[in-house]
Amino acid sequence: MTLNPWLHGLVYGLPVLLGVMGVGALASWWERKFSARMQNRIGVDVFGPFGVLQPFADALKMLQKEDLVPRGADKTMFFIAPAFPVVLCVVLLGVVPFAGYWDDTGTWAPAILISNLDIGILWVLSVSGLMVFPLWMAGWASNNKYALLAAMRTVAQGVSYEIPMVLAALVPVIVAGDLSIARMVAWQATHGWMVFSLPVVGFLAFVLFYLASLAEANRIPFDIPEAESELVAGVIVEYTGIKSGLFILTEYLHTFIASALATAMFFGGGHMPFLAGLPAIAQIVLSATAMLVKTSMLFVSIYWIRWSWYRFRSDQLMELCWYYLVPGGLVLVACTAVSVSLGWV
Amino acid sequence: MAVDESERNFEHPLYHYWENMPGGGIGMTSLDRLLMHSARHSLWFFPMATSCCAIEFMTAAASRVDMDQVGTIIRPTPRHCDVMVVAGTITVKMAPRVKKLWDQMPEPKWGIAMGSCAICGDFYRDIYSVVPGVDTIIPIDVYIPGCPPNADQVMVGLQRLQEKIAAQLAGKTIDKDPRPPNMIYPAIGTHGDARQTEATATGQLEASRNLGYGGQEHRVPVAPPKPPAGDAT
Amino acid sequence: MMSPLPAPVRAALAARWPEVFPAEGDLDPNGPLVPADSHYDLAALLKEHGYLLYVTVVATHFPTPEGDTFEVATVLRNPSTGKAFWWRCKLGADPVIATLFPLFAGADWQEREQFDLVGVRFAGHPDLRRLMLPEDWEGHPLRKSYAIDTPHAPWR
Amino acid sequence: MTLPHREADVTLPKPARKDPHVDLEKLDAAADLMAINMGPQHPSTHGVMRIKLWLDGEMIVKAVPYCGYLHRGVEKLCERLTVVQLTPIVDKHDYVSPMTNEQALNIAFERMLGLEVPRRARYMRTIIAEIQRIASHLLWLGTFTLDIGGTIGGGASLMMYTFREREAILDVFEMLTGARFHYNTHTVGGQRHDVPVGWPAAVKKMIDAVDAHMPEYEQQCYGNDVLVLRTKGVGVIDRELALELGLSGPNLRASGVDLDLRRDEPFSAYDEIKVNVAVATDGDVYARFDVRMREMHESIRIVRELIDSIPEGPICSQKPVKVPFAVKLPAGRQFYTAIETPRGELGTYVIGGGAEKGAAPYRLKFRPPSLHAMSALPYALVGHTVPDVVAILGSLDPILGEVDR
Repeated sequence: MTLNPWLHGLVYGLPVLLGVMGVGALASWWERKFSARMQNRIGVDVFGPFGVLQPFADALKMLQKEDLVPRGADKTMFFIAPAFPVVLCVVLLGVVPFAGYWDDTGTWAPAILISNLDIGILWVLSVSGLMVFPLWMAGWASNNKYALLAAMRTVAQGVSYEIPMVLAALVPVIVAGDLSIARMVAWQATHGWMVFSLPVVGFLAFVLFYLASLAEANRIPFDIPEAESELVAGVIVEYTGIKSGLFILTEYLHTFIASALATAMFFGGGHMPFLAGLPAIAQIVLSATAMLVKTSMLFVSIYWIRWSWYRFRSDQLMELCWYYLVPGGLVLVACTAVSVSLGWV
Repeated sequence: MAVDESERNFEHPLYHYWENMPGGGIGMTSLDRLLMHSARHSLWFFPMATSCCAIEFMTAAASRVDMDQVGTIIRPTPRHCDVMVVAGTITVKMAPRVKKLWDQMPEPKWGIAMGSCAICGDFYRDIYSVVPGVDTIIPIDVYIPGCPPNADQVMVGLQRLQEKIAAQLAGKTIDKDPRPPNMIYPAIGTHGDARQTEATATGQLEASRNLGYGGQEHRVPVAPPKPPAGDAT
Repeated sequence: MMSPLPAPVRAALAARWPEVFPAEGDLDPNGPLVPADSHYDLAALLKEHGYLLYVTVVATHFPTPEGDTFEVATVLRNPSTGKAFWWRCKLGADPVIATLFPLFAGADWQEREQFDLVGVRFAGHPDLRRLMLPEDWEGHPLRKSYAIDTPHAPWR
Repeated sequence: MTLPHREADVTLPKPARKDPHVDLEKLDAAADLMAINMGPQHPSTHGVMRIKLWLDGEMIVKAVPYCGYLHRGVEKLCERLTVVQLTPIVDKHDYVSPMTNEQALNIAFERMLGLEVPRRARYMRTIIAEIQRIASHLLWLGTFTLDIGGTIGGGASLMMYTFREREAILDVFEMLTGARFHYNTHTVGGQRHDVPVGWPAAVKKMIDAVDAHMPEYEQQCYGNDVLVLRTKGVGVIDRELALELGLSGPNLRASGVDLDLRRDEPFSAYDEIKVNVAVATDGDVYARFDVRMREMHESIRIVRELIDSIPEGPICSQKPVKVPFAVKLPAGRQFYTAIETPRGELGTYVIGGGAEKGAAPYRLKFRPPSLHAMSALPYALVGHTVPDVVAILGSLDPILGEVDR
């Protein structure tokens, strides 16, 4: 089925985009409720039922705030920096398959997918590598030393953790023999999920990918770029109103996308058993639900870690990356290559 | 200290764009209501926490009272915040910083004076180094008396602020809250009074500033205090 | 609380300053009054004899009809016995006394505070600036001649 | 005696240790240092203080703390209030443990005047001081982990837990004194408020709750590898430097000095009980953290031991406790004494015979343990990175109300 590219974008892109924006907003409400329950509190409870409208109140309030540009700031950079991370997040979403079904030929076909890129993994890794640029722009343009320190940390951390992330992503690539995320899911649908089909190594690769994603998304215990207790508010220290809101939204989006990617690469994406034989629509709905549940569980675990752990120091963070994660990733890749070439998988 | 605080009726350009859109005036009232509701349910606090009241302010954020219920977050940077809570004694050395942080907050913004030290200086008000009431340097919307006020009283003050915001955004003119009874007014007037404006205009607030960079600080000679015009105190 | 000095310390002090520390009998319960010249030497001697913990320094202004006088009291503590000892030095209208910074690093801030509030200068101090008040403040608040509500622009 | 002598007459030896007043001009000009200002309003400065840091990358080359942003001139105020009126003033110094402040002041006056305190009052004071120590250390634990773990993170969770226990302790104090925060319950010669009916039972219930939750905190702190990594070997203050700086309390004991005024200069009822002093030798952030955690256990034990054996009798040896001129200090008498508060040695230097016909002190100088702790910062910070600043500052536990007075 070939559609007009514009229509294609509208039909597939808009629902995904709106859905993800809704997820981002909901995630911020949910995180506040979740953390409150962890801390013997009630959490947001007044605006809307169970305070569920709170993110919208925050967003609307941010829209009303005055837009301040600090004296001495680089005005252009300061203005465009908040837009970039949102764009990058949305672009990342384009290659994540959110559902699938068994087609007539007996293969797993992707369903809710904006673009089935052949080099999906490369795309994901390169775009998420770009994510440090807007943060660096924001930190540099703010003309604030805290923001500058935070930006330097962001770049160091982002560039370093890119490497274990790539190495972890290589494991499913080698096993499935494909760079497309959709076909990777299809491989898992027939051969079993990546964490199980490759004993131990698959699980370790998932852990590596998960840790690197935590660092890429700047979550505790790797959240030194925003480290409120020492750097006040990190790179967004000088941003007011909706601009700071965009950065905060991006954090949720980035976390969500990282969870979705990990699900697609290691937990079989939208695949679940007992689907074969159902009507295609029912399969798509069920597999989309399965994808959402799996992603949410990873997402929850990220916030669980966030609200119960402390943060590393910047040099310890680098040490962890270069002394442990990178060599570990290399070993994992070698193990995978050996087992694939010996035909164990 | 550069910002003129007299202009408190800040209007966001959003309103302007909306009105100029075709048919925009129709949605204006409902938009107004929406924005009003969102603003008063999402007050982010900037804790200007200097002394004892800060601990009680932390208690208000902790689990027994849980300020988060009404959507307040405590953010450490003034750029993200809507309400400055002055919790504790403000000294002459600290006052220029309070003013600067207040100026760094984006409009619309509100001020809360928590505790009798912030309101009038309490029993420190006569001492050489204490500012007799933070309302002499920044506009204060809500006073929460007490030494320190209970965490519950902080919530009551927050509700009072929400009422005032609702009235303010609905276009009603609201009277300035007076200081609580028996909290003595200083010789200099509170924020917005003629004498206070004069003190600010003549750079006297500036003069008490200490940049203190290891002996190379920028020093401004202290101007003698002007006798208040037509006032015996 | 002033506790009796151990015998070796008492003997060493009596050998050095016999008029202040007599070999027998009680010391002044208000703290022995030591000549200002001997301030540093006394502290050094006490540090040698185990008074290692720097506790505090207190300067006081005593206005008299003849002119201002100041007293500087220094408190040290022996960490092995837990007992404190203090002595006083009398200064004139232009109060200058030797700093204890070379002996005790903690004297840095304590002496800055007393300089700030009382106006006693500590000779040899590496960084004698105001500690509590803004650096352009005039006067020393804890002097008796300083009114508690001294005008300061623009508040009073 | 030659008076006055001039600065030029004084020649002093150079200190043997490294001087923190390093002249940056003499450093390598190509180092290109960045000066950054933490405070006076910063989420982790525990109040209003300011540290100016010169950074080489993220490494601290020089640190200069500034205080005085909360200087309220209390010592001047004390010179015009009478001895009885002073108690509520000193509540506001160390606002995390007001009870021990009151105690330090009143014990100073009592020792100066040679007043006897009834045994019942001394027992009450001991129990109150130990409960206050638990409350203060709990708040310290919460803010310390808040600094290390972030206000949006695990630290915030632990802070909420510690506030749960702290609220229980404040309830107990409210039952005793009627006030939640600033109590004004000590007076010269004893106490103002007698033990209300049911108070010992309430204290026991509260202590049991705190004791039950201690393993939770220990698991979250000792069992957290990140906290151990962040604190071990950071901010070392060795024994000599700690003594020279005049550190006291847990900070001094973490540096290997076995000095606790509860045991060495007993006040209240500490001469009747045994106090096990927690000492560590490393002098780093972890040691200070460890000492405080162990002190909380010890305080729980002491409260449990004393709460059932409060003797009967009067609570104050002075009759009219509410008359401001009831107590007069002897003119010209000078006196220094100190007690152990949660932060260390809180000393009071009193000179008697001031205003109000001798009922006010002529001069009152407090010896705040927090000021000494803060003066350790230029030594402890150099060579560490920016994230360590908050860990070191948090471990020293300064309360700015007490630093600036």
